[in-house]
Amino acid sequence: MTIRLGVSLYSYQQTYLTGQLDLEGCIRTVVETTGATGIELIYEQMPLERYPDAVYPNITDKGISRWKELMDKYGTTPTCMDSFIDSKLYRGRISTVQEQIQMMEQDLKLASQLGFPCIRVLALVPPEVLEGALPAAEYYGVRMGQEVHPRFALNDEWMLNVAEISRRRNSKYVGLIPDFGIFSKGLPGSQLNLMKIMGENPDIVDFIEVSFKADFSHKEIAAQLRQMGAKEATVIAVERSAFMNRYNNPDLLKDLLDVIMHFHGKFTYMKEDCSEELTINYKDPIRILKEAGWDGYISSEFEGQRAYHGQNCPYEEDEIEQVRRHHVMLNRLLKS
Amino acid sequence: MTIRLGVSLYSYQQTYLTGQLDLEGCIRTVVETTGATGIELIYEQMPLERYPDAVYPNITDKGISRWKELMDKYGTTPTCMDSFIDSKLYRGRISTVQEQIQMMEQDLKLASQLGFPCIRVLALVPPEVLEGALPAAEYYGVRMGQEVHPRFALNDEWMLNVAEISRRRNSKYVGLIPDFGIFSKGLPGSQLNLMKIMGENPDIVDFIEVSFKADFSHKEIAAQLRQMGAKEATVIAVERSAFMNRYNNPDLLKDLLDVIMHFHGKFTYMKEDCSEELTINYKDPIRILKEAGWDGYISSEFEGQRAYHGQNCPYEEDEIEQVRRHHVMLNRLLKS
Amino acid sequence: MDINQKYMIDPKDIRNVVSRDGNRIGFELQLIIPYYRGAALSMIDELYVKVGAILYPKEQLTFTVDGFSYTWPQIETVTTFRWEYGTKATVFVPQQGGLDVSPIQHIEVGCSIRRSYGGRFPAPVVVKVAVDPCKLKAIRYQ
Amino acid sequence: MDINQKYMIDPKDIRNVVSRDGNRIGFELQLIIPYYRGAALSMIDELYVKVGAILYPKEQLTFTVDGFSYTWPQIETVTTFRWEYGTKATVFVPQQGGLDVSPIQHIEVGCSIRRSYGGRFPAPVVVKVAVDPCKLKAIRYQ
Ligand SMILES: [Mn+2]
Ligand SMILES: [Mn+2]
Repeated sequence: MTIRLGVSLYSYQQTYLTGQLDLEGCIRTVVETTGATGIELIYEQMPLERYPDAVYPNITDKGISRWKELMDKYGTTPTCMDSFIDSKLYRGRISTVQEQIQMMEQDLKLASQLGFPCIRVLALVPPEVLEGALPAAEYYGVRMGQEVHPRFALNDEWMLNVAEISRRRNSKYVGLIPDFGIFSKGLPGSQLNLMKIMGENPDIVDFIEVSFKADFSHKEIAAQLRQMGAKEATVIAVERSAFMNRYNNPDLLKDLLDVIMHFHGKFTYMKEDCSEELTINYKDPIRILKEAGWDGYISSEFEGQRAYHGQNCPYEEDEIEQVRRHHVMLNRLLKS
Repeated sequence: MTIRLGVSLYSYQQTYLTGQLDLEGCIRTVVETTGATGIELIYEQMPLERYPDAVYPNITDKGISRWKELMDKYGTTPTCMDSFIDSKLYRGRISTVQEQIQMMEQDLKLASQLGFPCIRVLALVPPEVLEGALPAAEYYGVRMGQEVHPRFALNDEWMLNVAEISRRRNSKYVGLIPDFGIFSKGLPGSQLNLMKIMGENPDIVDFIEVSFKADFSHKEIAAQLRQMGAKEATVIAVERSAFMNRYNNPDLLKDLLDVIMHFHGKFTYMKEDCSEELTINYKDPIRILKEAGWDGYISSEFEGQRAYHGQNCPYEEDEIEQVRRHHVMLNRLLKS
Repeated sequence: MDINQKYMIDPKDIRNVVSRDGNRIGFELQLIIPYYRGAALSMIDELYVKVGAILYPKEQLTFTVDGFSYTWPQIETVTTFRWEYGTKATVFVPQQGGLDVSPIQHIEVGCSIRRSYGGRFPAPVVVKVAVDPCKLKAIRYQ
Repeated sequence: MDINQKYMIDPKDIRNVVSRDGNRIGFELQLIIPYYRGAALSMIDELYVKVGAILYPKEQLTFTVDGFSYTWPQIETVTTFRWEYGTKATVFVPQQGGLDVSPIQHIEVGCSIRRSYGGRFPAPVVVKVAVDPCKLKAIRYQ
């Protein structure tokens, strides 16, 4: 019963998009820079095949073999495949529940062909789709984990309902995947960093970070910022963050560990000394997982690079270095 | 090198639709009433599986096994699977060539899973779709036969073009499937029979049959019918038949036998003495095939039942008996 | 082309529909596909029901097959579910009071499948039935 | 949400288009999908190009990816072909004369992908580029 580490290749999207790494390069980078062996994949981001060979969700035996060769070559293990369920596939209507179940079944099949033990189901996929796809999940031997993602909380009825489906149906094939972003207070670290880059007073930015950690409310902080002469854009950003940012007490994990199959190690800004993530509490959740003997992967999901993807943003984040730092912290927390 | 006989289960559509025979019953009926062992299938008419197990064009291993068990149980051989390529899948647009190629690939895959050596491609599927699907046909080992169906002729440019694709690409995976309806003169036998049933003077109906066989034109026959006091509906039916009815000289087969992979033994009205089909020339085409040593199946495709499917038509054709008679004639022609 | 016109409707399948609170909210009938094979639901091209002179175009109807209900225009992009050959589909017509005007109601149903061949707009197969409302059963919708 | 706004357009990919008989019939630009994954073509929700004050909505554009061209509204039901992550798609804008008014043309491109989450209508990612028509290359369409 041990916590293992991995990386979601989503973390290297920018390096991939700009042609510096291909899929194999991403896998190699995980192993060489972090020592971790768990690989999470958004298939639609880095597909194994494309037209004219095969178009997602289809894959040929050749594509499957290619994936297995890569796993063997680098000694890596598939941990989770990220699913989407495009309910807005067609303009003017939401896909029917049965169509969404079909989409889930296609993802479950693809995941099983590639050796993934579970798929990430987006937070907003309705429970009737999860329940409807349960026979297929059991048939393919792939677990469906609904992501507990900001702005959700572990004790929201929506999430508890998923836990209840699992227990009521006595099935491990449906459960939860918490995203560490739910253990964040205030604005994401990358967004704070972006403010500094775009010319906000660094003291004001640090004030925002510290104030949220001290549990001041958005309104209080925004009011204070106006007095401090912060830019209007900064104040608006703080006010708007109320919707997304709901801090989850890590203790909420305790009663759900039986239905939690995987974690997204979401982060946006690792400090240079690798001591901690700027705004996300990794220490307490990991302590709880260790105490409970939870078994599974924490899969780094770096999202900080996207803060700097505005057309005129002069800064570009170093994804590989950020993930490296993340694993330095994770390893330390696991051993302590 | 021998001409073999089979039956397209399309011939039993009415018996199937009215619940008197299921798929297995149709196969059994072929063997028991005709002695033939070739089975042609319109998968979308008599599918092996349906929702929730699998929806065409998908099929599960269970569905495939079921088909193979049926073939073993009755000693039958799959000869041809009828494909459609729904280019009007969506209102307001024709499916793109690439989408049609995808549809063809799905049918080729399904046909190969079920052991069919070829698929019938509808007459109007454009050549770029055939050529685009050629790699898939070769991959799956399933030949695409474009049907030469009334109102086409064997020497129409459209059909000769298909033959040319096959020869230019040196590929047996594309070719032709002539439908015996092209060897028919005048109105189909079932339509003539329907006229009698609906009260037209039988002598007038026989006159129509004989006049077409004597190569009088539609206009000439229609003019004569007016003088004879035929019903207006009868005259209109004769005039309208000009579009569909173009008699193909069976000699046209001779130069195409290298690209002809299969025949639809279309018929609508077998005489009780099984001597001949009412309006379709079977004698000469079969003589030509025998002389050339052509190898493949003539697959009975009974369509007469549909003439009597009008809401108020009191008559119902006996499909099983009609197919039985067809095979009495075919066997006699093969042996003579 | 009157494919399956003889089999498209069985008048015995026509029933009035009663809502949970006891009101007659319409009537339903069952259709066999007017084609010699099944088709993706998006290929239902034309569908209408006429009760006497009152026309109910497809946009007012509910089409149910294999237990799932669809309406227009949403059904026009449903390609992964099918109306199989020989499978009865239920069409609900939202006529207030259902069929209740005696003695005889004349119902006309038109339906066509958008097959790839045979002309630009396949003419609908049209079936006309006379219904005696007094003899109709009723079904309660949940 | 400005996903991939930095990468959506490379101004160096903008070219005037010359028809076979030598006339400038428009210009083309290339787009990287403004999303962190590929998507079925039907999921392109909004697409427009503005040249100065002139708006070209998607119905006037031609969208080409993997060598196949699509127009609206037809593309709205293409689900079995995709715009893959990182794959440049070509958008042709049918502006007579192409981009030829000097000195600088201001082009704005908006594009959004209809993902299932994140609000009812995802706001398009908008990129503005300034183009010097004198420096544009031209491509001849067959
Ligand atoms: Mn996540
Ligand atoms: Mn035929």
